[in-house]
Amino acid sequence: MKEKILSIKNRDKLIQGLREKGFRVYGPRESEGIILFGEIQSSSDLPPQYTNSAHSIKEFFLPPHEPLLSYEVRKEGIKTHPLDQYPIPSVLYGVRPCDAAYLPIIDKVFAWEEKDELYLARREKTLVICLACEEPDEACFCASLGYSPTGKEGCDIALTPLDDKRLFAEFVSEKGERLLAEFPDLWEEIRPDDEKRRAEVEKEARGKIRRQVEMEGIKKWLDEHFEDPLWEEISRRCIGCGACYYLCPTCHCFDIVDEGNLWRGIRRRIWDTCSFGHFTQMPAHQPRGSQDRRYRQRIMHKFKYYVDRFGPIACVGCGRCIEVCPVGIDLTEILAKIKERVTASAKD
Amino acid sequence: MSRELQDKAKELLEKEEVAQVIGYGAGTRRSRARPIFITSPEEASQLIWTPACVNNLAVYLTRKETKVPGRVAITAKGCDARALFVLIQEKQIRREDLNIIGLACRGVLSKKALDQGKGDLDEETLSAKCKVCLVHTPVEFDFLVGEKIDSPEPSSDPYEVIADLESRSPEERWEYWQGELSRCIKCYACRQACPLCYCNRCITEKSIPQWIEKSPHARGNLAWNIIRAFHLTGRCVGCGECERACPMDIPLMLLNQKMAREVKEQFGYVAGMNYQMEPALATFDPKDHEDFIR
Amino acid sequence: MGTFIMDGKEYEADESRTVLEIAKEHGIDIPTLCHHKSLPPYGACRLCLVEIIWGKKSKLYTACTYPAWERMIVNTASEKVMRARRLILELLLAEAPASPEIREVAGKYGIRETRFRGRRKGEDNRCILCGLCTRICQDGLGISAIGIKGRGDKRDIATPFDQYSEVCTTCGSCVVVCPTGAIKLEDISRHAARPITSEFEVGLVSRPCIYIPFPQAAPNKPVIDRNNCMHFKKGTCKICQDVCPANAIDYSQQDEIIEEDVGAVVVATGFELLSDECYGEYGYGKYPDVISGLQFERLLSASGPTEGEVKRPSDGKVPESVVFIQCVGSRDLSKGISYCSKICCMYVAKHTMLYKHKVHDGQAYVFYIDIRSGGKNYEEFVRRAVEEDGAIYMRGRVSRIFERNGKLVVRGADTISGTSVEIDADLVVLATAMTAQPGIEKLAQKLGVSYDQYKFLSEAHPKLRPVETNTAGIFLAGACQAPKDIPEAVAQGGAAASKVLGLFSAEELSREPIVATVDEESCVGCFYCQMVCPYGAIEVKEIRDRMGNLVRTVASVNQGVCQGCGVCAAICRSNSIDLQGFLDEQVYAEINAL
Amino acid sequence: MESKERETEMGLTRGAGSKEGGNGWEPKITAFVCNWCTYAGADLAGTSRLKHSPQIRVIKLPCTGRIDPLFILKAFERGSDGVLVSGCHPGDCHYTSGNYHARRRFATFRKLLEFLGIDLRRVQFSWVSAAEGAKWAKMVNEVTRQVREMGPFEGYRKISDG
Repeated sequence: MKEKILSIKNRDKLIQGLREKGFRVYGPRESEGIILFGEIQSSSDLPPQYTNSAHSIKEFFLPPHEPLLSYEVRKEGIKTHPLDQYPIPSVLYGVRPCDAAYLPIIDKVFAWEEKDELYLARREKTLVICLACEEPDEACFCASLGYSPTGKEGCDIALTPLDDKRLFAEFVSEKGERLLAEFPDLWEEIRPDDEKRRAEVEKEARGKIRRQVEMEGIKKWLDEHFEDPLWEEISRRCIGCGACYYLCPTCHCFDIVDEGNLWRGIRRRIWDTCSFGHFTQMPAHQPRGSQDRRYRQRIMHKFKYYVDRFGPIACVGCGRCIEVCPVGIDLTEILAKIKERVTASAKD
Repeated sequence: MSRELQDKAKELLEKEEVAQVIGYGAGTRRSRARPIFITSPEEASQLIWTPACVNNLAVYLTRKETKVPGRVAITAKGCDARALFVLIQEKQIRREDLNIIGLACRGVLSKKALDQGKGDLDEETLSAKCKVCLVHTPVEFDFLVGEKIDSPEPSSDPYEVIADLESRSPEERWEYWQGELSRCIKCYACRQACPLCYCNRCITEKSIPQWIEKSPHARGNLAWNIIRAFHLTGRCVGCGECERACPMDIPLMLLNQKMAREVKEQFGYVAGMNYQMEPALATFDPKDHEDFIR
Repeated sequence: MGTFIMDGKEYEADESRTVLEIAKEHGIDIPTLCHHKSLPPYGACRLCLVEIIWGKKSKLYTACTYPAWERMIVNTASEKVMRARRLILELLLAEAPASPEIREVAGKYGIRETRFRGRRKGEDNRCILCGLCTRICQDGLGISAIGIKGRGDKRDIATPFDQYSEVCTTCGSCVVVCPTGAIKLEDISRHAARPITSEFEVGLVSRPCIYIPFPQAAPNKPVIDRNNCMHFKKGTCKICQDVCPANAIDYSQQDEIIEEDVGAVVVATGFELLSDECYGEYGYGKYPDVISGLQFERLLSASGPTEGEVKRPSDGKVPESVVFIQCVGSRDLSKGISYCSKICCMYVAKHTMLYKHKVHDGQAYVFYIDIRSGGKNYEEFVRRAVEEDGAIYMRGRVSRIFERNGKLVVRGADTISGTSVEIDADLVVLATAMTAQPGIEKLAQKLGVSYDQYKFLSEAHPKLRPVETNTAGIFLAGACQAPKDIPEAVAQGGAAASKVLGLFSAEELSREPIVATVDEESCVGCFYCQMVCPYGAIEVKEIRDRMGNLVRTVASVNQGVCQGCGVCAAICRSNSIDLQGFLDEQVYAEINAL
Repeated sequence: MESKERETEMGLTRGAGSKEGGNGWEPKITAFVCNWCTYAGADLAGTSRLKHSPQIRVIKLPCTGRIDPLFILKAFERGSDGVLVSGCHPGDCHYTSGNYHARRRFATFRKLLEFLGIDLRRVQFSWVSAAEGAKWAKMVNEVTRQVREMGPFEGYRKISDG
């Protein structure tokens, strides 16, 4: 892995250079107190301080709504037209490592036997530049899941601020390395103690994470406890909104809707969630008719089904679900409760 | 305050007057509170009453997951109680099935203050909806925690922001709302948090015909937010749960307050003050104004 | 009970009744002046003296006060009686020489002169102090605005302290009952008498408070004008009850609401004429001789107030020249009416002809804008009025009418000759516009029928459904729908009747299948629908589980009651109510098709 | 988001004679009318041979009380530049009170639309009785004039694709 230094003064040149090469550069932007990823013209658009964006970067790969095809209703039948969609090359600058870490996890479901062309095209055309997280939030727990505030999973270039002038750059992927060649003047060589400083930054950041969950045994407990009073207990206060699901980077369920008039319209893919009462509604039956069953699905999907099917746990510990929940449901608390049961049964 | 509440809850459960007490307990995050459901007298000590008790618990009375057979005691701030009254008015609950533990309330913490971990109530941390509150003490209750607080004149003009928006041109307002609503992701937290959005099937979930497009694009978002606000017109009690629940910080209360003001000014009706009244939009007066009709 | 003999015939005795009553009942004439059936007998005028014989004793008594004992013998016209009556009449004549009534009665008994001298007042007096006026005022009406004052030859009828009484209601009863015409209302009340005018005669004559509304009224029975009746105003009087031989007067009758289940309603409420205030410049309501066409119609009628003689209201003079003005209000946007009243051209022509037939040397003038004589033989009719009956038609408007030297001066324009004209008329007849019945909108709202800006009721379709309304089962006939003449009204009435019969002839009533339905699955039971339903068609339905436990309540539509307005469907937040025929899906498709 | 432009290009808004932009643009106005008064009034305008602007498209409902605000939104979504709601005069409702309910509903709903930035000249209300054919014709012309003055409803068109 190549390692370089990007000085803060060169950062703007990088952004400008990328824009000149036809990339759309997105970064965190602050508007009325909310951090959201948006297109940036220069580094001055970036906020001086932020923990993480309200949305995860999921929207760049699986947008809240995206057209799939258009259709026409004709006398002779329905005719569909593909929408030729060519994602514009984009750069996501300032992504937190936890968010980037979701990409390799979710790639698996979109590039399984069935390939999701739209997702993969966006994925290919998008360069992810991470910026290490120096001030984890109260709700963060990435470390519990094996990630780090300065992690490199899923990113093309990982930046770690060494001080307020220099960023330690690691070129994680081939895509990232291309920037090395394209902008040779921007990158400075690392100094001898930079590596050490980077490790210090990581250690400091890790030290600020308050939440810690022991994941060991949880999967096994889930394997055995599809039916358990715990589900009702933890979900009772859940009001069934989709806030945690929609802000979660790894939640990736979608619905397909046709929108149009009587003769023509567009088929769209939109976000959906197992939290909603009408998700999995069948003509005569709703297998997940109550919130505990829906909430169980959420936990099971992340910590059991996905693991069974694809290997990794579908959670990166970004903490958004904890932060956003209007009724104070805390995923780490739930995991801790499961852990309690794991421990208790171990003693038996 | 919390002690008084705990004792009452304990008493109610011990005497088996109620099967469940819906109240607030400590949250997992700094100085937060969250809904808890108490069914045994021993658990009553978990109940708290602090300025962080922001939730409107009336939402749980219509959720089948939290319904229990028998009477239920519910802690209710002034605004929460108004929601209870609308629910009674709309035949979702019966007054006799309810033991209202009123909370005399000087206001709750704003979302921002809670995010910053602040726990003390002051001018800065006070939630905006509380600055314009008309019912610091529930209009009706079975037991009151704390001393009755007279509702002072609102400390700020409830309609200041609305008036500012109103003074702009339609195009500017359109731009403003398009900007705000563009953030909407249709997570329906506003709907789910609202105690009065209790439909089994929300209109947006009706697909034949699909009046409101499900996509969170500008058109779908506008339609959804218009209808959400309109379905609450004459019903919204101003508890602010929709706005608080919104992960995208869309100023939904502006719409709600605007409509509440219209209903008050046009028909002299304030929602949730009297459950014996007919809801404003379910009735009419032959003398209603009609200066807008040609 | 025994009997008594009167004038040689045997009658049933009844000591609770008087000889006079029984005599009157059997047609035996006993003259009276001071008697009034509804007042207690008074015996003041002495004219009703009869001879009563008990065994050998014969004596004169007033018949109005003497009970009908058994076994007595009464002579009402014996020489003894006649002698006494003549004497009394002579005395009355001396007292009230100015009364033609006394003279008339006296004449019947051959009395022309009196040997006596009047008590006082001399030649002008009419009063015989019979007390009827004071008795009717006190005992009949309970008012006591007049009474008897003084004694002996100072005895007189007077108001308290000889001043106008505040309690007097100017009812005029004293004037009416006075047998000698002695009471003058202006002596008693400071107010002039206000006649209650006959509605049917369009104010041309007055009528009593109990009256038969019009000659062909059905039922042809009197009605009481509650607003003016002294009984209903004061709780007294009841004279009509006393005088009614059939005992038919019942004051306790009340207006009642009669509920009938009907299958159809035909609205035939007719029209009203434009109010008289509308045309101040024509002096209607100000000059008594400016009248409406309808009033003139009554003047021409044999059953009218003048029995068909054309006499003008002010002084009863036969008018020598009559001016008719057409389009008074009709087609006049300045009076807010744009429509043509349709009947005026024809009835004015008729009036000119009838006038000419009754007043041969009279002259009719007509001011008109257009002559609208469409219809079978209509144009010929108008030509006849002009050519045979000499009506002078002038095309133009009248600007002003004013009074000069006892004539009404009609100033107007004759636009054909281009001159302004001034006609001295004795009578002016205005063809005022036909307007809707006042208050018809209330009926229309009750029936759910719409009406136009002039409050004429709206037919369902101007061409294809002229007698139906948009509300099933409600039909229109006559001028409630629009101004129309008799043949048209008759035709429409017949059409409405046959529509009703057509409706009734069907075995089953078919109705529009536009009713609301509830999706019970998604209904959440807020019952806003119930609150807004104008028909009470929303019912509460309980959904129970297999154990019979109540799961929830939902709305349910009684489709027999539902009229299909769809207010429930629009108020339903979850769109759980839909309206058949105007389904959400159908409306959605319509909007999409735009 | 990058496909948004393409969607709009597809021109899913069925103009029904309304040409986009340029001098040829004519407003598209949707009228929701009640069956008993305004529809009959509009019919009377026709049978009376009254002429009015052809830009109005009439959707008949039994009563103004049947008109859900959703209808108005959908009409805008489908490219209407203006919406007219018209029914019976107060007291004249065929169903006795439907228009009273509608009056309350729209008295508030229009304020909501106004607050969200919709010019109220685009959302108009009227009472037209079955006998007011002339009023209907006159009003349609006036509403059309006002909407034409404002031009296409660009705000909604920007967010509409079908």
